[in-house]
Amino acid sequence: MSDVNLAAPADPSTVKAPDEKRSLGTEWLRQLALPIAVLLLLGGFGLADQRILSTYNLLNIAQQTSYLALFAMAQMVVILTRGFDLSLGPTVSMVSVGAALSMAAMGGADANGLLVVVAAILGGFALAGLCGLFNGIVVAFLGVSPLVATLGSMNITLGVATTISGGRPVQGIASSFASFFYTGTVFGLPAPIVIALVVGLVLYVVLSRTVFGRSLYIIGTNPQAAAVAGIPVKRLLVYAYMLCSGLAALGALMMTARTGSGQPNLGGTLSLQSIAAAVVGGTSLAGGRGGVGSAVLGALFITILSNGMNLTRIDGYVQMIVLGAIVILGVVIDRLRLETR
Amino acid sequence: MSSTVALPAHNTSSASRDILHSLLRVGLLPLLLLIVVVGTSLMSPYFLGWLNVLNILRMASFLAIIACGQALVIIAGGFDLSVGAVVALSSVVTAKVMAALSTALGGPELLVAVLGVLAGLGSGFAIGLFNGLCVSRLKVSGFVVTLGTMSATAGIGLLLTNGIPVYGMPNSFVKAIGRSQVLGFPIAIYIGLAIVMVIAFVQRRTLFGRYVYAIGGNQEAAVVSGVSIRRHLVGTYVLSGVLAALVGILLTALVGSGQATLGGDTMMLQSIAAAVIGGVSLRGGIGRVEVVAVAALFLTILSNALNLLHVDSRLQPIFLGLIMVVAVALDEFSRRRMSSV
Amino acid sequence: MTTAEGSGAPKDTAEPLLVLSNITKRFPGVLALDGVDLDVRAGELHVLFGENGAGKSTLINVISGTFPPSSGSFRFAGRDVGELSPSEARTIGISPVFQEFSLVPSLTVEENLFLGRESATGGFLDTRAMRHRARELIDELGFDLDPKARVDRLSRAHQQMAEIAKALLGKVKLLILDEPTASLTERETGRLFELIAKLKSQGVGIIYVSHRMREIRALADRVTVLRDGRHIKTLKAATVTDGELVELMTGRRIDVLFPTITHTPGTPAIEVENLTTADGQVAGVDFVARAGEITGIAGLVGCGKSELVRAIYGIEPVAEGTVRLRGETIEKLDPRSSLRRGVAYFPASRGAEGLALTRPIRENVSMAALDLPRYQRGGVIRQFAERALVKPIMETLKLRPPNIERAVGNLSGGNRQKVMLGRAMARDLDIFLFDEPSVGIDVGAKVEVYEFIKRLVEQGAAVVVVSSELPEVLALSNRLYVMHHGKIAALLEGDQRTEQNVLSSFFEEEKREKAA
Amino acid sequence: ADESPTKSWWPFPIYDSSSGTPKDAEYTPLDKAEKPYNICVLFPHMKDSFWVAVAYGIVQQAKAEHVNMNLYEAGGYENLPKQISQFDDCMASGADAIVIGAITGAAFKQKFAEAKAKGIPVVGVTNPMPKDALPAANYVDFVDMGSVTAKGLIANLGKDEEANVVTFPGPAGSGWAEDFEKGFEETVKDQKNIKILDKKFGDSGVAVQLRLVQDALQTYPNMNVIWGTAPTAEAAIGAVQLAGRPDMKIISSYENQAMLDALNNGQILAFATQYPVAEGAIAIDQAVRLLEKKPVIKLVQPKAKVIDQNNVKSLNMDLVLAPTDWNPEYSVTAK
Ligand SMILES: Nc1ncnc2c1ncn2[C@@H]1O[C@H](COP(=O)(O)OP(=O)(O)OP(=O)(O)O)[C@@H](O)[C@H]1O
Ligand SMILES: Nc1ncnc2c1ncn2[C@@H]1O[C@H](COP(=O)(O)OP(=O)(O)OP(=O)(O)O)[C@@H](O)[C@H]1O
Ligand SMILES: [Mg+2]
Ligand SMILES: [Mg+2]
Repeated sequence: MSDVNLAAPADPSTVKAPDEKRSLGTEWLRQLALPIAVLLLLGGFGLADQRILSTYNLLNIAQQTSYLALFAMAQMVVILTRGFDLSLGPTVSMVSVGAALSMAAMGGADANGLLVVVAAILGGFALAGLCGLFNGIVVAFLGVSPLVATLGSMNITLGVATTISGGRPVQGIASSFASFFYTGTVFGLPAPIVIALVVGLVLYVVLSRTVFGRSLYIIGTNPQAAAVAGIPVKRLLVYAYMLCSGLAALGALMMTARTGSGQPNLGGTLSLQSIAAAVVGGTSLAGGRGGVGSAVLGALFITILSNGMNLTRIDGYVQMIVLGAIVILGVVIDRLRLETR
Repeated sequence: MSSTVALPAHNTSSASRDILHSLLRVGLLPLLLLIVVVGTSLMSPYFLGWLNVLNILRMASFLAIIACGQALVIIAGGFDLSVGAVVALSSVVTAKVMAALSTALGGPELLVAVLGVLAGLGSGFAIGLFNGLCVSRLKVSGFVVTLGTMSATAGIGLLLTNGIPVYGMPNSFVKAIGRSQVLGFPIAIYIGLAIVMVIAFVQRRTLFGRYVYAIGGNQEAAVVSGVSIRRHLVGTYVLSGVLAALVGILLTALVGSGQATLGGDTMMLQSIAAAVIGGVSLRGGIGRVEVVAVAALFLTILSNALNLLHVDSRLQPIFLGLIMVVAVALDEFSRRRMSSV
Repeated sequence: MTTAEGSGAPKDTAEPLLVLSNITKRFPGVLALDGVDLDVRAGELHVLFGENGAGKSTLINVISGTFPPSSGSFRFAGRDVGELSPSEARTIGISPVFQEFSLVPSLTVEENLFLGRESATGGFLDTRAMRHRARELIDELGFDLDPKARVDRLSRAHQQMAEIAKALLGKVKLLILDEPTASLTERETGRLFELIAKLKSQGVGIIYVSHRMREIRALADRVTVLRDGRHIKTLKAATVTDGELVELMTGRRIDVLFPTITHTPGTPAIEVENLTTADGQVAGVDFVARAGEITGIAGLVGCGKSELVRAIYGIEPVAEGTVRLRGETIEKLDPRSSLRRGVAYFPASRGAEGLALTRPIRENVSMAALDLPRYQRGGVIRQFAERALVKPIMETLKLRPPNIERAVGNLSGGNRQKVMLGRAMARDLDIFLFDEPSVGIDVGAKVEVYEFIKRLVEQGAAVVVVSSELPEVLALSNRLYVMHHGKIAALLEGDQRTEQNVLSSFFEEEKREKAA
Repeated sequence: ADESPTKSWWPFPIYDSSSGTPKDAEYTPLDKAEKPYNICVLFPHMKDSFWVAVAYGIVQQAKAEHVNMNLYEAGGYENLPKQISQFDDCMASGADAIVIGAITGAAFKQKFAEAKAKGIPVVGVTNPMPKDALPAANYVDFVDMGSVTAKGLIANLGKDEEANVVTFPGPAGSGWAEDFEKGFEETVKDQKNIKILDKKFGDSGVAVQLRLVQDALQTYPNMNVIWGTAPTAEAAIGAVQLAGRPDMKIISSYENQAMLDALNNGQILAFATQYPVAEGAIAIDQAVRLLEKKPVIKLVQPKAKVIDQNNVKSLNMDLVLAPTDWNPEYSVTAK
């Protein structure tokens, strides 16, 4: 038994410091587990087929990632608050059709110029905003679980998309629109990549540097505590769902420019895919954990996986099996990160 | 001070509270169901037609069986996205095994049918086991694991069949399980009823049921109380897999061929929807399968009613979505109202 | 009440019930236990004493099999114990009452009591037997607890009772109580002490953790002091003074627990008239709290004292009545506008309502003040300003370890409470509603919290303290409301504020209710 | 079946619709490509025997002409974004030509322009394309095909026999379902004895169609014709038996193995075919011709046909479905 020590008590922080430092090193490694896995994946595919690492294909991957990353970011925003948005896919379809219709109303493919683009953007965001508002109100104010709320709006949005388009593609995309959202380049980078980068950066700032973003994390971690601390939980939830729909709308506009027409089934299985990307990247469905990085990483992971499998000519059905296996593997690796807790 | 003095006021109120609580558990759902039934039967003469009632009950049984498994998984704090794919896989496996045995053995149809059914259930068991082991051993979130197995399982099903329906099951199997009736009701309804009752019993009266609640309610508390988490988690996923496989077999018998596209995303989403609408909390620990079965019936009747009422099939999703949200919002509202009384 | 002396005096000759040698437990980044030795004899009550974060709960977790020690070994009842699972621990007679409850919120009390050791035949539950046994146990313990109530609908005090009942269900050789009285009132505490005496006389060894000196005095046979995960000293309780213990624990002298507070009552800051909450827990209450003084609220568990302050803050729906803040009638009570009006509330359950555990301390401190321009501009957080503002706050409160970027979940109880207090300093407030301000925090931290409250009052703030710990409210408050069944039973001022008066007002109220 | 390339299936009667109006013509493929080109093939999915049949034609013809072929499937009609990405992957993998069975032709406007800019010829197969979007394509017009099935129904109907039809065109928003429906509706519009009671859009899986058919059987007791997708017909066979309605006439708007079997068992009245195997083969040949700058028919339209009890025996099924024992091959390497 040690004797009484009445000398100045050892400060616990200094006593334990070396210990803490050492684990900080491994902590770093753990944090980087998934990015390293992504790089290994890319490298592995690159060994199998060198075209995968060609500049052209890397740009191709970046571009494909930019769409999925946008949707994953959208999804991540609401997952942070312990929700999710199953209506994201149909929202994409609805916005695509809506934007195309409003462009057609402004003069269609022949009309050139900013006006058409603005019309499309306004039309698209208005529709998405309504959907987000609906989701937010139902979740926050009516207390319906996000799953049911967005399952409901998923059906509604789906119905709206097919009804206003008559179930057919809507023609009449102006070339100014296409160049703004797809064909244009900035410093040699294609527009979709630029948009995704900018949005990612802005969203990163919003989530980590603004009161709104901070509040989302707190709401997701402990909604009761957030309410006690005077955070307007309900209002912010509505904003979160609207932000989610808004980001989805932006992605929808980009995809519409990419397809060159309004597509009533553009969204398809995007809801689940975007949730998958966000979660695989390390966003926690329990809320309060995740960020732009996790969404982008997840999207990158999934895109590289399917691009690599396509280029290495893995058969269709086998691709599904490999995808399943690697998704699980990826998350197992990611879990190393959480060992600390 | 006499310490055994129980406050009389409290005791009486707790007795009446008990009744209230058992009402609350069921919620408004049965009432809403009744309204839909009465409303539709007033508007459509065919709704209460015997065959239509049988159709509804059969379809509701399928959904209820899957939703029961799903509910158990969710109550334990998980998620099973793979159920739809398991339906498809078990359909294919059952049909293939039966067809192969029929040609190989030729003879006893009963034996062939039994072996086929066992093989189908076995495939569900295997997938469930895999899910369960991954979730409990690797401590990966159920959502991602089952997302992975969903993709892989669907891939296996397609790989086995190339998407071509599998014929060659013994006729007696199709007749007996798929199309025959006992006391005027199809077999599927009895099976569905039996399963709901058994699981309801399991939830109330068995260790397994109790532990599933405990694990979902507070996993750490369950651990320190000496509950074996792994075994019971695996149990829920296995049960969910086997029940989904059972539905695959029943559907196969009904359709008359093994199909790799039988389940799909719809089954999965619907089973989760039925569970959540039936009061199962996505945060775990709460939910009763008998209410889930009512929710399954509700969802089935809803889409049947929309068809019988001649609602344009493009507008149907809009109605479906709205009714779903309104129903759950009302349910939630009444729950909150009553519990604050 | 109970006396600790006499009952089952420990026999020094036989082998102790429990012997720990050189137990070390390392968490990532923290050495929680550092070579701890400890022995507990049959029939002895052994107090573990130490600051928040000293490692008491960790030691208890090791003994009850929640997690294995990183190194070290222990013997129990004459046998070496190797790998120990929670259920094995229970089977061999180690029965813990955890500080963070091991209850499943969505199950009933009864279901929780039997969790992990249900009576069952072939996997089927024997509900009737369990119900009977549960009822029997709760009656025996004398707890006012409904075995069929769902745990998440219970107050913390009732949950505490359920947790204790759970520990006493099986055959117990070593009972471990980690701050069992933290949210109990006098009556339940008394019952618990009687029970402890009985168990001791039956030869049960007891490990007891508490931050209340009074209890340690009344119960302890021996006291082991832990500091920073190390065993400092084990002493006979009879031969040591409070002052010495505290000095051993903290390494410094603490002369008085409760500071002398100068109250200078000013204008009424809170005036409540005829307030009734929607759930009826508070029924027709009139209440006044003035600036410059501490207004206390005491009462038995479930009397509605928490609900009263929660209603004032705006998180408990109000059915009728008016609330005036500094003379201004408030139409709509909600937390956000309360904060804007300078009202702060400190919930009793810091885990559930106070803190976002996985977020850093910094964010938890600034959480309720982010609408102020000093933390943000145009919705964008001023990161450096935030850090610069939070750091000194937590320094004044002596946060340990003093790193504001750690997740709150990694802090000990006392430090968590400091984070809550820090929140009050993050914005300018002058009305403070404390619900159980000293639950679960160590003596040193208590002194700091009391000093904190003292400072607030002396700067002219209005402070309301709700507490189940009678000595605490008595010592702190200038005027003391006693509540009973949702109503104000008495208002005690000046010399009237005695333990005797508080207790007798409970009784009178109870008698009056019986008569009616 | 693996080693022997298709028996000479040519000359194959088609319509040459390059000019806008269909003209009778015959299709004859090249013997062999000059070089082992890399041809990338995109399918909406490979989940039914219809697309397996197209794949069969493609694989056989690729072997016959000694070119390399890689096939990607998007996993379903709901995966448009995935197919677009696969198109990108095709270009990135250095394909010389692309053959695409598009989820929706209209969605590839930009992609076709990009391929054109890179000098990669694209051939549309089976699913319709916007006019003049591609240098070469072959597909039946779905409106036409809907119309062909309607004519098949009329032919199989007695003189004054009443037909009360509920249609199950397929998933709303897919484009093709809408076109099928349009063709069918337009053709029966003038028939006094044929009435369309309702149209039920829905996902083209057996489970979904089963519910729709069951509900329709209840809603319209006087329904006696079910017209819809192949899965509709598959689902209807069982549902009709359960409901005790052996008089029900079932017509499928396209072909698969199940339809052929059902027709042979007398469970359905008829199904339409567009010769998917031939379509696949022609698409490969068109691609090679484009690469070699040889004359190519810009728009080939197989002559869609209704197959019923009367003509099923006389038909060359090799051009309709893949052999039942054929396992899909996703890539062909030129020897
Ligand atoms: N699961 C854990 N992971 C990481 N660190 C932990 C964990 N549990 C406890 N700690 C750390 O171990 C140390 C000892 O904690 P412990 O809970 O044993 O303190 P305590 O003496 O019970 O304090 P209190 O009086 O506040 O209850 C603290 O520094 C705490 O932060
Ligand atoms: N005997 C009992 N059995 C079960 N639940 C009870 C009992 N008495 C009260 N409750 C529950 O306790 C809750 C209210 O008690 P609570 O402890 O919050 O009130 P309080 O006056 O703030 O007491 P304290 O501050 O001492 O905890 C209510 O939800 C009530 O249903
Ligand atoms: Mg502790
Ligand atoms: Mg309280």
